[in-house]
Amino acid sequence: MAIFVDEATRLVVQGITGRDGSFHTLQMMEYGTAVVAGVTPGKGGQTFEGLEGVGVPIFNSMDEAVAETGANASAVYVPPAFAAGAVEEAADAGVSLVVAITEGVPVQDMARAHAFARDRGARVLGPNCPGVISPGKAKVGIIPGNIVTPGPVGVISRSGTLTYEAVIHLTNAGIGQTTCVGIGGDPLIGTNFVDALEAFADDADTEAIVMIGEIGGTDEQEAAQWVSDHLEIPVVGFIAGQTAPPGRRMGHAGAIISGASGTAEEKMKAFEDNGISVAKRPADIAGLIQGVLSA
Amino acid sequence: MAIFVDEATRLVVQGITGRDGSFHTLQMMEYGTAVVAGVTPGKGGQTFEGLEGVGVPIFNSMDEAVAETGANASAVYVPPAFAAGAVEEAADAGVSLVVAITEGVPVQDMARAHAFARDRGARVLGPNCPGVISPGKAKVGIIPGNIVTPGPVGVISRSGTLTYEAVIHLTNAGIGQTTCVGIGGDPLIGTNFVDALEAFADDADTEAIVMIGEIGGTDEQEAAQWVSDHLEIPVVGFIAGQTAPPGRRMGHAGAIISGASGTAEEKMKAFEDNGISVAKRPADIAGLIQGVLSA
Amino acid sequence: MNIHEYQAKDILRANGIPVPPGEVATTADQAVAVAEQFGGTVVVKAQVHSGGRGKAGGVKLAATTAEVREHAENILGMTISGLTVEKILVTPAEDIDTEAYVGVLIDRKSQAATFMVSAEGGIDIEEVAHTNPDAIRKLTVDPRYGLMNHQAYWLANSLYENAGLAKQTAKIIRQLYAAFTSSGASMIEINPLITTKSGEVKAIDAKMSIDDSELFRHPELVEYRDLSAEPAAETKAREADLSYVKLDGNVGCCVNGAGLAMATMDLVKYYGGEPANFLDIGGSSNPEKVVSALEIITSDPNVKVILFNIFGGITRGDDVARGIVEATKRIDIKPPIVIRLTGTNEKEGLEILAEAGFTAFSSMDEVVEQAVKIVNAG
Amino acid sequence: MNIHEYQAKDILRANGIPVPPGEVATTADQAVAVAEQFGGTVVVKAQVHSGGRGKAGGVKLAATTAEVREHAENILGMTISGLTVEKILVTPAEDIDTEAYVGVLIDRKSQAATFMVSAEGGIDIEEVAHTNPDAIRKLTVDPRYGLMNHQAYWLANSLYENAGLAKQTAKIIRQLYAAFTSSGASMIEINPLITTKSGEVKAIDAKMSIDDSELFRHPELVEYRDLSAEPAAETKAREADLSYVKLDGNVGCCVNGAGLAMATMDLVKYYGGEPANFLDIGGSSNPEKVVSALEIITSDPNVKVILFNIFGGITRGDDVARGIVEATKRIDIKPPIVIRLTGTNEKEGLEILAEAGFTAFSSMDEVVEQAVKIVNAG
Repeated sequence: MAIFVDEATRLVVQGITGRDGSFHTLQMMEYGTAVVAGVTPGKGGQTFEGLEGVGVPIFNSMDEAVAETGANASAVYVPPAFAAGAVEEAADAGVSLVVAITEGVPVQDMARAHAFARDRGARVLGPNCPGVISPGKAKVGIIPGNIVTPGPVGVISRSGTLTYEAVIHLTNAGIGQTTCVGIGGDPLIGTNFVDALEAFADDADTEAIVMIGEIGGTDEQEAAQWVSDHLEIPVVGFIAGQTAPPGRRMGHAGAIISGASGTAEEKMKAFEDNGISVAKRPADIAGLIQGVLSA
Repeated sequence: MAIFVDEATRLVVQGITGRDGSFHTLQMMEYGTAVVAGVTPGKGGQTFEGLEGVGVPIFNSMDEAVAETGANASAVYVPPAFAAGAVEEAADAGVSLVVAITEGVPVQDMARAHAFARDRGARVLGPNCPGVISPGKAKVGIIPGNIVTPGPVGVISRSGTLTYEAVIHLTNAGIGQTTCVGIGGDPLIGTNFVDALEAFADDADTEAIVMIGEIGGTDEQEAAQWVSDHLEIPVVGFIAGQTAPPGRRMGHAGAIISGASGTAEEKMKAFEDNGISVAKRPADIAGLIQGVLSA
Repeated sequence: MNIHEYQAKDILRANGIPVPPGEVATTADQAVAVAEQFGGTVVVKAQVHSGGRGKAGGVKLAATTAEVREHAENILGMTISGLTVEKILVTPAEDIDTEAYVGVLIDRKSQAATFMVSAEGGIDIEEVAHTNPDAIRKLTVDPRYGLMNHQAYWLANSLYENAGLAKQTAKIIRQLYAAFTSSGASMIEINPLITTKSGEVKAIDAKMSIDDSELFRHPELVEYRDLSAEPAAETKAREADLSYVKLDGNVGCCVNGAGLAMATMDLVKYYGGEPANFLDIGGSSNPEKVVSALEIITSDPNVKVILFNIFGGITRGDDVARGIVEATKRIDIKPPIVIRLTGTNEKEGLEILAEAGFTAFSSMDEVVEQAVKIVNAG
Repeated sequence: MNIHEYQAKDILRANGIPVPPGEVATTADQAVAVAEQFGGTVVVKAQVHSGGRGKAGGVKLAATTAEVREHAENILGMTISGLTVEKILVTPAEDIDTEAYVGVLIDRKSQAATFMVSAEGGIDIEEVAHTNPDAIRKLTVDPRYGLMNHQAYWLANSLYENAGLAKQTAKIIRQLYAAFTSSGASMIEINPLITTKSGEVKAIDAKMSIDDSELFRHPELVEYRDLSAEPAAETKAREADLSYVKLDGNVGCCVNGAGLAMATMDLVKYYGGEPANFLDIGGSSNPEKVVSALEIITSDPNVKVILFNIFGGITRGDDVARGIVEATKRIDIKPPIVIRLTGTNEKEGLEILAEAGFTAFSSMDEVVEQAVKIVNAG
């Protein structure tokens, strides 16, 4: 098993003809994801040249794409000004998962898009996230397929490359993953740590979880509490940003310490207080997981 | 039994210090309605002089009124420009019934207020309605208390005085009412015929229903279909506006024949096609009800 | 409140919708001057609150100055659906490629603004809704979110396969929704929305109604009311805060409550008479309103009897009685007055009436029968 | 993007909020001229992107022209939280009766704009939230409905029992929400919102941040950016579309991805070094971006070693390698460069580096250890 994406995922790529959209569509197809449609307004009727002569039909709108192909998920690679609208369009078209890769989406736009997606019952991942990969099954987003391998560990992270760093250690140590989820670095994200933890809790194949947080907000603290209250499998945590100064945005729009709130220190403390082993370095994650899995 | 209001109703009057609000508060108290609070922004802390020295506390806002008095219903007598806001405030404060008496509320304001009340799970009656009276139990609104009497007939009407005309014939004929509901003459009303019919269908004491419609819209036609599909007790109907010209608004904002749609003729036909006896004159309603009750 | 095509177009323009220029003329000379200013072929269009202007001969193409003059002279003063044409709109003729329909109105069932669009333009949307509903794409705007961008495209995509046209149209649809909400409209129709051979999308005809209850927010729109388009009695009624609609019969009706007023008209017909009007004096009536009501009813020369049907609720019987007595003192009322008065303060009202020499019925059927008897005898 | 008090006040004024007048001065002479124009007692306020201006001596009352000059001379050039004061705001002193706090910001948990108000004005809201949370009334605005009228009153009623003050404040709160949405803000604080002895409600101090992602919609707000308030290297980084934050250490860091960049800084510290900066070259990096990144890092004289940590995903190893080689050709880079490069196009990247004489590590720990070793040796 896996969470969010698997062999049943039928994906539409929103912004399939753009630079990032087209590149990652090929990557996703190469990994084996069923990319069944693309959407680019004004290019409906054209065909995206996929791998080995497999063409992906392009539609003007999500509702056509879903109606024609039975798609159940979408990946959003459209520019920031249109990304929240693309999420709304996807949710309205009835897909159950919308993975918003785009970075720099206006936060007030996303407040509305998240509300709309909730009303429509669609899960949003991101925005400003690397997406999700279920090793050996499907990937939606930009996580490199060659660093993951199937196995019993679920990975949740606010970050992109830091996730790769953690996952490659797992893979190199022979520890595979059920699913790796990048929940995104923005202040308003559709799926937070607790949401992802709940999904992993329902996944029989996930035996341990790696949770990679960073400064800003209190999502990690709430997740730690949730782990303590509800989760029966072990969790290993890591927090980035111990050396970040307060009041400065560290790349991610959500990675900012406001006053005394959102520091790495308080997050690591919350982890420890709730029985989550904290890795001091990314390189330590694999060892800690090995420990909890064999315990 | 009864629908919408009864002995358990604890009412707040919104706009209690206004001309209409104060007059009808006294009328409602005289009828026995438990008016537990009034709201007029800026007059919080004052007391409304009710009947026989009974003071009604005035609050600045609905949330205070509900918190302090445990009110579960409100009546809106505020001017049109603020009426939709008053409905929203009432729904937000947690009352389950909001009776909007005010006439001339901007329709787009009400579109939002109705959506909000639905989200909050509050029933709205009106706007532009005479309210509701459950004879011998409680009245909320402006229906004269002296024309009704307890009994087995439910009355639903889009109109005010025409309802009185129908009800007085029932009362004079010795036929009492469980509840008389004025659903309002506006295009967008919170409780339509079908909603009221559903409530009466669940009321064990209601043995027959009088449904008084008028030109405009298709609410009566849908209600007729619903009666045929779901209702087990007899219904007598009347439609006002057989002589109304098309395209002209007849007093009520909702009473207008658009093109060929919304005529009295098609409504009467829908009634007859679905087993609803149609009264030719208001005076005939009582006789028809007598017939179905004794059948 | 219905407004004229040229007024609706001003609102659409103010919201950014491409609408060809146009100017209003009230004389043929003005029309010619406007046409010369535009140059080329123009359209001369009657400005009346009525559909079917084209069929009635109220819309004409004019290629020359002589034609402009001829059409202007014919159309000004013409009667369409009982309304006299006092203004014409002169606008350049467009190079039309296709015609579509785009409309938005408050829908009762969904309780929200609802768009209807159809690639069959220049049509009667109600007609198409009946005969070919598949030719219409319909979208209800959730008032919580407003019109979303993808929804505007969903509508536009149903009109045009061409991406450029769809994009222009999606923008127009968003602007139309902005016009709808910002002006408190209850209905706006662009019919037809055209495409030109050069690939532009434009609104060349528009129909619009403002929600009367919104007018307090839009003093600038109140100015749009065309008093020449309604009977003087209706203007007077509105100013007196009365609901009045003139009809063709001879039984003048004065009732409290819209439903009861319609039922009263129906009962007049039932007993063989013809109502002269709908008139609702409203809930919180005072004597002055009753006086105004009687002035309005008696201004109709057809009225042969005046019928009061008052069921007091908020309305108090004594107020109405006082108003009737006051009116008979102030104005010379020719037709006989028959009265039904019951409900709140009935006793006090009947006493006031009796003092002034009126008797009153207590049932609606009796008073209506009596009124019809009077006109039939008269 | 943080903006200055005087800029925030301009936005509040444009939205109708009562804000006393005020003018900015950059010299004491200007300040005196402005003060004379207002007459009476004025307040001289340092305009820097920092809280605690009062405590730092950056806000002074001046009753006379001499005092204005004295305070202006003292405050201009003063350093507050490491920022030099280059502008002062001169504004008339108000006759303050009470002070309250009104703020609105994007709240992560409720995923929406959230108001916080407190009758304890002039306070640090975070402080009060910890020590006396009951003194704060909090309201999340449902983005589907926006701020509703009764909600504005609910907030205002918690500040003032007086109906007149509550009404003015409810209006200000609605205007504040309009300012928040129309300017794409992530935070606006009015602190304090005052009442005067004559019963007026006014905003006399304001703090505001604009969501950087909204700036493309608000070119007029981009003008508000105060370049003097940030290191030149950060300005250059923003122009090159890089995320850069200057720190006090000596290990220059160049990383792809914000999370990995923070983790790299942390690892530098873990191994006993001090990072000189946060720098994320972003996802779709190209060689030019790497050149800009190196220019920025080397502009910091503290930097003793340059550490690349690249885990290729979207970022391609060969692009980064080409950028490094290109930069060493174009600019004279003094500090040694240590590189970790893995992931996408790793092989091609390593070849390019090898050709230019660089060796690269494949693990993050190794490269960080090496960098720290270099500075500690240096």
